Formats: sequence, structure tokens, C-alpha cells
Amino acid sequence: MSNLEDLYREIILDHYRSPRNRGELPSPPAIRAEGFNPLCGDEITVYLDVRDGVIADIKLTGRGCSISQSSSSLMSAAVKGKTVEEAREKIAMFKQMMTVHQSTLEKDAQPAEVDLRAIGELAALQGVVKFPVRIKCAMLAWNTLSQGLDEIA
Amino acid sequence: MSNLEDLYREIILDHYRSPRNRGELPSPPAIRAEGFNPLCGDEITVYLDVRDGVIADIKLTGRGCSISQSSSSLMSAAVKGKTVEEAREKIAMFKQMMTVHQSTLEKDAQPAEVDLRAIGELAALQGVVKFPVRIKCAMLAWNTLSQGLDEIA
Amino acid sequence: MASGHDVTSFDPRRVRADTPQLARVINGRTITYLDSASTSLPPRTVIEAMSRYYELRHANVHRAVYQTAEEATAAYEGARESVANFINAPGGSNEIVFTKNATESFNLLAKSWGAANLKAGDVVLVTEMEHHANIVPWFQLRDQLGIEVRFIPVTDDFRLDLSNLDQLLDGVKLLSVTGMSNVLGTINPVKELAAAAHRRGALIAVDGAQSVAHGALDVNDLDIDFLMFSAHKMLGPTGIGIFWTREEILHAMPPFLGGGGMIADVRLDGYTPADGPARFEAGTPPIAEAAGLGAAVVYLEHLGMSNIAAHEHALTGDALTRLSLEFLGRVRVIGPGDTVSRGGVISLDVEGVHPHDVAQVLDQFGVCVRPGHHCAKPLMRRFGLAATARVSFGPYSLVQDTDVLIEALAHAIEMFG
Amino acid sequence: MASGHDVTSFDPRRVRADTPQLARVINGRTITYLDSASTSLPPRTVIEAMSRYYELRHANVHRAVYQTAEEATAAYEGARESVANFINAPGGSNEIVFTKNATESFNLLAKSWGAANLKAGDVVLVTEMEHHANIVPWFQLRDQLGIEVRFIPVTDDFRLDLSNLDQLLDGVKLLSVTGMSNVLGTINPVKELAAAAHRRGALIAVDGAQSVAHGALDVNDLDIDFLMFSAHKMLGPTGIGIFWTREEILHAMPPFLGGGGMIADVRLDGYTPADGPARFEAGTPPIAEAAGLGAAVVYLEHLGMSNIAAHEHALTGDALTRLSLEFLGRVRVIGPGDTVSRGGVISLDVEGVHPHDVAQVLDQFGVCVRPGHHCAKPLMRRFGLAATARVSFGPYSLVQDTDVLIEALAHAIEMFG
Ligand SMILES: Cc1ncc(COP(=O)(O)O)c(C=O)c1O
Ligand SMILES: Cc1ncc(COP(=O)(O)O)c(C=O)c1O
Repeated sequence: MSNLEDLYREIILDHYRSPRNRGELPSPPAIRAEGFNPLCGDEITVYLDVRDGVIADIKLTGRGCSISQSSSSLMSAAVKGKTVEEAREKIAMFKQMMTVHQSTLEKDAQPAEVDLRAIGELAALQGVVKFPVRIKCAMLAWNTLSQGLDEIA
Repeated sequence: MSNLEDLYREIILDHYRSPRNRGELPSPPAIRAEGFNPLCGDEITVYLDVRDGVIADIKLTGRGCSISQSSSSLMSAAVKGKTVEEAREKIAMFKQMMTVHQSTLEKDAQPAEVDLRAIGELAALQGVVKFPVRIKCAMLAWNTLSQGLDEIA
Repeated sequence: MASGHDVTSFDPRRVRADTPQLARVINGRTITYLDSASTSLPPRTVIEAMSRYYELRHANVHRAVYQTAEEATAAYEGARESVANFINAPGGSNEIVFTKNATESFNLLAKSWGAANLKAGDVVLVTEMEHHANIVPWFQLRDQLGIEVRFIPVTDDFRLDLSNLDQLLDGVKLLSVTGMSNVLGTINPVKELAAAAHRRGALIAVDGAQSVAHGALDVNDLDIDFLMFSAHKMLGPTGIGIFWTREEILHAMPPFLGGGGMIADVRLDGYTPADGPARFEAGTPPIAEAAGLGAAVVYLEHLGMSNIAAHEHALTGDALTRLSLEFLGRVRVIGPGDTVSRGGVISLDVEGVHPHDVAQVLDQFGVCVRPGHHCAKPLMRRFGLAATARVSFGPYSLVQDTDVLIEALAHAIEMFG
Repeated sequence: MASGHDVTSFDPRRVRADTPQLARVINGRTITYLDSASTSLPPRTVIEAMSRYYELRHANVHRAVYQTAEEATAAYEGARESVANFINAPGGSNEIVFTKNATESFNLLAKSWGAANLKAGDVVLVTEMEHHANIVPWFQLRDQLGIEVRFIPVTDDFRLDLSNLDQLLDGVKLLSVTGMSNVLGTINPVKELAAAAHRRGALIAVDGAQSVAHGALDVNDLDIDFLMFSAHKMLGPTGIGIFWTREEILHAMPPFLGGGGMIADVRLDGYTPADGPARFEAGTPPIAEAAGLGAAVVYLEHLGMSNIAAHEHALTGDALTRLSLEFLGRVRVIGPGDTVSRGGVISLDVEGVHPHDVAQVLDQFGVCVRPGHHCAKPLMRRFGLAATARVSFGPYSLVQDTDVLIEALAHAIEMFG
């Protein structure tokens, strides 16, 4: 079961059971972005209240597996109160964690360097890279956030 | 090579090299029927001069393998001067020789009784049934003759 | 077990021993394969039929006179005969077209028969429990020709709602329905539906993908007009599907895919299609796959189709009972709760655990179940679900498989509880 | 042998030893397989890749999380990668669609890209030496849309007559041409044709069925837009073909076959197609076949494509010389008499002996050659023939095969002489 515990770390289960920042924001003024994973039916809607370049508030609705839901909850906690710039950096870091690990796993090389402190709680999702089909689940919220940020004029 | 000699009996090769009744008849009045084997491109045209229920003359053109060509030559010799009724009997007998043998071969049963005297020279084509893909070649002329006879009002 | 099954030597343990993959160890446990509705595991005889084909007699079929090509042709055409007998096709092998899968068979139905016989306003009646293979081609035809695609609803107890059938059949030219739902397990009353369709002058097509391997399917007795299925769901290989229709219908169908093998003649100014099944088999066909399918039919017939049905019926009844006793409502079955007109497919909705997570945890126990919408999104929406975790049985399944399933499910529930 | 071939361990005798069917005895003689243009004989590694797949990891691909399904998906998607590398697809595996054979790939080209991009009066330019797979789908589109299908003529010395190419390209939206004729052996100047087509704003599709297994085919270097081929002609299995096009073209192509796997969503009122190759892969794909194809690509790459080409080139030159010396004009080669731009396909017209009889007599010597029109009736008509007896080489062919061929041909000529 060790693999399984790598995937379903306690933090993940916690965020899955008690997701942070659930709800909606009136839109407009909030930015609303929808994400969908056609393969497994996971859905997510991200509401962003961005003021003066800062994500003043973020809310999420949607449904999906523990990975996609905990990833979106962790994501919301990680970017709330951050500047758009900082949020984009987190997205980039998260993507790197998912893809870099995947390719190094494939090539049996050394894990690439991801600054775990900068990532914080998000590191809990590292185990996902061992389960390639679940990476899409973990990425969904981040891709949707990225879409939302792109809508800022 | 014994199988091969069963297929290519001397009579067959003779009819292939020196086909009987080659040529055309003015049509009308002669009946003209065309046969075609799309699988191997064999073609045959049969011209029938039928008077008072008798095949007074028959001519053939076409091209194809030794089996289709010798079968048509043998066919023309077998029905020339015969009544339409007799020709139809020959067609039936020939079909039987091709199909009965095929199924008995498959089932390892006794060969069905085909009156070899009534068939005469045509018996040379018996070996064809051991080569299922060639049966269509042997049948082509007979099917075309049958078509032609059907056109007699 | 139900009575009345064939007197043959059916023993699921023997089938299991015949199936190499079932000896595999996954995460330290012998595999528990519960995904036969997705694809079935071929017995050794099927795998070897294909290996032997490639080792001894691989050659292109038709038009060749050398020995291995004759043998390859005999294997290919022999499979056509076997399949014709298997479904009791009244016109024999002349009615069997080989495609690449059941989905292509549906496309052939829609794009050859449908395009030639349907016009704007004509109705194709399907059901809310159809697989996408029996929906999307009709939507495509609708976009092209303006036909109407109408759905028979599904009741809250997972059956077709036939209360308005007569009304639903109004204007219908074709009723196209699955013999058995690949999500619910529901077995539909095909014979009655065929009679109802025919009374209204409509034809009936049956999606046999799920039903054909799990009980005898006699097209003549059912009095249906079209049947589509795939070899890989009946212990056969991937890469080959079957389209059956009556000879007179097939004879009138225009070509679909164009190319070699489906023509009588090609000139610089046009072409003449061939007659018979060949018209619909453009290009080099799945020859080795036909050899494998032929072996699968022989194997299934040896097991006895009614034995397989009875066995799966018994397993399903046992699993339904135990799932309800063990999990006291935390595991909901999306499908009939009893075994009346029901096959060995059990879709699960586990409270608080997403189907993907269910399947992931089960994998750690070597248990193979499939999470997802099972290519039946309209049905999933009907029940307000995005996905289920689907368990399905095959002739090699045993009660022990259900034991492991329950052990693993309990773990998943505990983990996310 | 031509110089400049890869430095690998290519040895046709080793290839022969790797190919189980070549050990077979027919009519008392070891088989002499000279029909590789029709279908090639797979080596043991390809056959075993498929057996192992079925024995260990057969499962439906996509959407599953259990281990064997992940492995099956990896095998399937891995084959896509291998094929992309094999033809040097600039956009990688996103540009590779798996079909059932080259013929389906052509139908996909005509019925998806063609139907969406061509209108009445537009011209598709093909050649008189095309296989029916590259003719009939265009005729079907012509009947449907009113496009014009135009033919590049073939010269008396069996080459494309390109003297009027510029005129022929007038109004052309797509030039679709075979890389190598399956009847004549002629290798066409694809790179020049691509440049000419592009200069006139037309796209170019290449029938790679014959060329792809007999020499490297680099779509990037050739600068072509579409490539169609079949696994079974490149030491792979039946039941799988390949369609390649550039990512931006693929992205804009509408769906063809409808069903599961090719959708993003299906509702009661319509559907949304998926992106990428999946959009064109409806239903359960040829999974085992992809595993076999993947193994075939590895095997071919190990042999070295230029080694194979050089070997077949040498065999062809030898056979052409000996046929002309032995039979002094009684055996006419329908195809180029030299080995310039010419592959290992030799069509024979034996004076006074019909191709069927040639093949029948040769079968008695265990020699496999194919009589017929080779699905190229317009070409046969061009040369006033109904059929030829076609000899073709593969990487396992040896000069000894030509010895037996000549012995058997001599017998046939004597018999009918
Ligand atoms: C030149 C050419 N194109 C297309 C095809 C069609 O290939 P397939 O029959 O595998 O679809 C063939 C093979 O018969 C061929 O030789
Ligand atoms: C009911 C039903 N119909 C059709 C299909 C499609 O079969 P295939 O994927 O083999 O084309 C399936 C299998 O996925 C099915 O379960």
C-alpha cells in the first residue's frame, strides 16, 4: 500500500474532505473560468476577485476525484492574497513538479530541483507523478486558474 | 506435381492452345452474352445461333487463364448442334461436377455420381474441384452460356 | 445456478486456467479482473490461433492461388461461417461483414443504410441508455440529412420506459437499441421491441456488444434486422467487429469505405462496387483477427452460451446481495437491484469516494474495475452522475473475485471515510 | 549492394531465421515467399509482442487506472510515438492516427479533410498507377460533391508522365500519389512533386503502403502533407493502418467515424468532438495490433531502413537481369527494366501463360507470387492487361528465392509451351 499512501497523503485527504474556499462570487465583477476533464468528467469553476493586481478572493465549485478536488483546494489556499504575478509563478512551479518528475521518472534520472519550500503544502501532491493518468486530475484546477488570469485585461 | 497434372490434363492444355469455335457471329440475329470474373479479370463473350430450338452455331471470344479458356472451348464443342434442352442439361451436369465434388471433398464423403459418359471430354475438368479458387474460372463459360440461353424468348 | 443450461463441461475454474492473464500478479496479489464489459480476456486457444496464423499461413486473402493464401482465405471465410452460425444468421455467411469494431459497424449502418434510406424528418429511435457508438453516428446523420434522433427514456429503476412506446415509434424508420446496457446491466426486451417496431413498419438494429458474449443471441428468433458487435468483448482479439443484416438489406446497401477488394471494376471514369459482404470490406481485412475470432466462437460454443449466462447470473446475484449487506447503503448500485433481465455488469456509486479513487485503491489489491462515464454520457446525466466504478464479470469470474472486491472496497471506504 | 547504407548488423539470413513462416514446407519444398508487396511476413518478435500483450496486459485503453490498463495504454501510445519517430513527424505522436488499414486512412483523408475542404469543381490529381485505395474514395467524393478527379498519365516506360505537370496542376487542391507503385515497382519523385504542388498552392498526400517498409520515409524532409500506410506491409500485423498529417491540418479536420473515444461530450441534443488523434479513433482501437506495430518498427529500425533498401535493390537488379537472360523475351517485365528509382516489385507477363496459371504452377514449387490486377485496374488497362503475375521482395528475401522462381517459371513455360 506504500504507493497508495504516496498518492493519498493525509493533507490531500484533508483538503478533499474539507475543501477550502468553496463557493461562488458574483460574476461580474469576479472573473469566472471553467475547466473540464472530458476523460473522467471532473469539473471545476474558479471565481477570482482581482483588485490592483492581487487575488483578493477566490472561490471554487465543481466535482471530481480526491486528486482534482484537493488540488483545487490547495491551489486556492496557495494563491489567495497573492499577486497575479506570484500566482503565475505558483502555476509554473506546479506544472514543473508534475511534468519534470514525470519525465525524470521515465528516464530514471535524478529528480529535478523543485524548491519544496516555495511550494509548501502543494508538495503533498508530488506523489501524483507516479500515477500518470492522475496528473490530469491534479492539473485541472491550475489550468483553469491560468485561464482565468489570462482574462485579466 | 501429381496435383498439377490433375488440374492441367492434356485435353485442357490442348483446348487452351487450340481453342475450338473462336470468333464472333453477327448479332443480331445471334444471341450475345458476356461473362466476367472480377476477381481475376477473365472475360468471355458467347455468340449463339439458335434455330428451331437447336444451337446451330456457337462462337466465343475472350481471354483468361487456361482453365477458363479450355472450359469455354470444351463447352462450345459439347453444346454445338445440341438442342437448347440438351445444352441446359449439360450446364446442370457440369455445375454438379464442380459443386458436388467440392462439397464431398470437404466432407471426405464418397464422390457423388456424375455420369462420366454423358459428360465425355468435360470430365477432363474434374481435377479443378481440388483447386477451389479455380472453380470460378471453370464455371465462367457455363454461366455465360446459361445467361445467353435465358435470352431466348 | 439457473436450471436449463447446456449439459457441457462448463467449469469457470477451467476457463480461468485457460486464460493466461488471470495468472498475473499485480501489486503482490493475483489479478482480480472485473472489467470484462470493457474488454474480455482471451483464452490461450485464441492467442495461439493468431500466433499460429502468423507463424504458418499469414498471407493476403482473396485472389491468390498459392497455398498459404488459400489457407488464410479459408481461415478468414471460415470465421465468417462460424459467426453466422453463432448468431443463427438466416442467410449464412453472406450476411456477415467484418469491420474493425462495433463502432465501425454502427457507422456502416448509419452512413450506408441510413444515408440511403433516411431523409429529413425521418426518426431514428434510440434509448437513453445507449453507448455513444449508437448515438454519435445518428447525430452525425442528423447534422447531414436533418433526421430526428429520439430517445426512449429510462425509468428510475433503470429500465426502458416503454409506456409511451407506440407514440415514440411515430415516424420512426429505425429503432436502434442495446441488447444490454454496459452501465446498468439491464437486458432489454429485444424480441418485443422488434415486434413493436415491425408492426409500425420500422426496422430494428441491436447493439450486441454486451449481450453477444453472455448468452445466446439468435437474430432469427429475435426477428431483428441489424446486429453490431465486437470480437474483443467475446474472448476474441481487438481489431475486428461484426455487422450483420439480412441478405436482401445488405444487397441494397451502397458502399461505405472505398478501396481495393470492394469493387467489381474501376475505370478512369468511375467504379462498380462488388456484391455481398466484400462491398463493405475495403482494403486488407483483419485476417489474423478473424482467425482469433473464429477460435473464440469455437471456445464459447464449447463452454455453452447458456452455461455462461447462468454462471454470470449467479455471480451477479451473489455480488448484489453481498454489496448491499456489507456496505449498508454506502455503496449504491446504479442498475437493477435484482437479477431479473440483468447481466453481469454492476455500476457502483460509493458515497464520498469518487469512482477514480475507488478504482485507484482497488488497483492496489490487483482488482481491475473501470471508473468513468463508460461512453454513455446521456445515461450518466440522467442519473446525475459524472462517473461510476463499474464491475463486470466474464465466464472466468469466480465468487472469490467478489471476495477481493469487497475487501478492497471496504479499504477504500475506510480510507476516505 | 549500394554503398552508403547504415552500419548495422543487417543480414537477410538472420531476418529469415527470425521469420517463422519461412521455415514452412509447401508441396515438399521450403516456401519461397515472393509476395511481400501484398503482405509481409512478421518476425517472431512481432508475433510474440502480441501474444505477450494478450497474455499479460490486455485491457481497454484510456480512462482506466488499473495497472494492466495503464500498460495497455502505454503500449498503444508508445506505438504512436515509435511511428511518429519512424516517419519523422514534425509534431510527434499528436500527428499519428491509427486506422484499420491504409485504405481506411485514405477514406479518412477523403471523407474528413476532403469533404471539409473541397467543393464542386475542385480538382484532386492522382495518377494512373494508383491503387484503388487512392482512387475509389475520390470517385465517391466526386459523386457526392462534384469534384474533379484527374489522372497523371503513365509513360510507356512505366514512369509518371510529368511533362504537362504544370497544366495538370491547374485547379488542383490536392495531389495524391503513391510513393511506389505496387504493380510496376516505380518509385515516384515525391519530393519534387511536393514542391510542385506547394508552388501551386495544393497539398500533397502520399500513399506510403509500398514505400514505407522498403526505405526510410521522412515526411519532414519530403515536405508532404499526408501519409497513409498499413502495418501489415512493414512486418507488422493486420488490422492497423496509419494516417499522418501535420498537426494544424489534423486540428481542423472534422470527425469521420462517430462513437466512443472520439468525443469530449455527448448530450441528448448533440456532441462535441475530442481534440487530437482521438477525434478520429472511434471505438476500441487495435491495441494488440499497435503493440505488434511498435515491435515491427523497432525491428525495422534495428535492421536499418537503408540496408533493407539496398538489399532489395540488389535482389531486384539480379532478378531483372536473370529473368531477361533466362527467358529471352518470353517473360516480359511490366515495369522499369533497370533499377533506377525502382523498388522490389516485379510484375511479369509470361507469353502464352496466364498469370493464374503461372501462379498455380509456381505454387507446386512452394513459390508464392500473386496473379491479378493488384487493385490497380486503371493501370492494367493502360497496358492492355487483365492481370500480371507479381513477384515482390522483403528484407528476408535471398538470391536463392530467385533461383527457385526461375526454375518454376521454366516449368510453367514448358508446360504451356
Ligand atoms: C500502393 C498501395 N496502396 C494502398 C494499399 C492498401 O493497403 P491496405 O489493403 O492495407 O488498406 C496497398 C496494398 O494493397 C498498396 O499496395
Ligand atoms: C453497449 C456497447 N456498445 C458499443 C460498444 C463499442 O464497442 P467497440 O468499442 O468495440 O467499438 C461498447 C463497448 O465499449 C458497448 O459496451
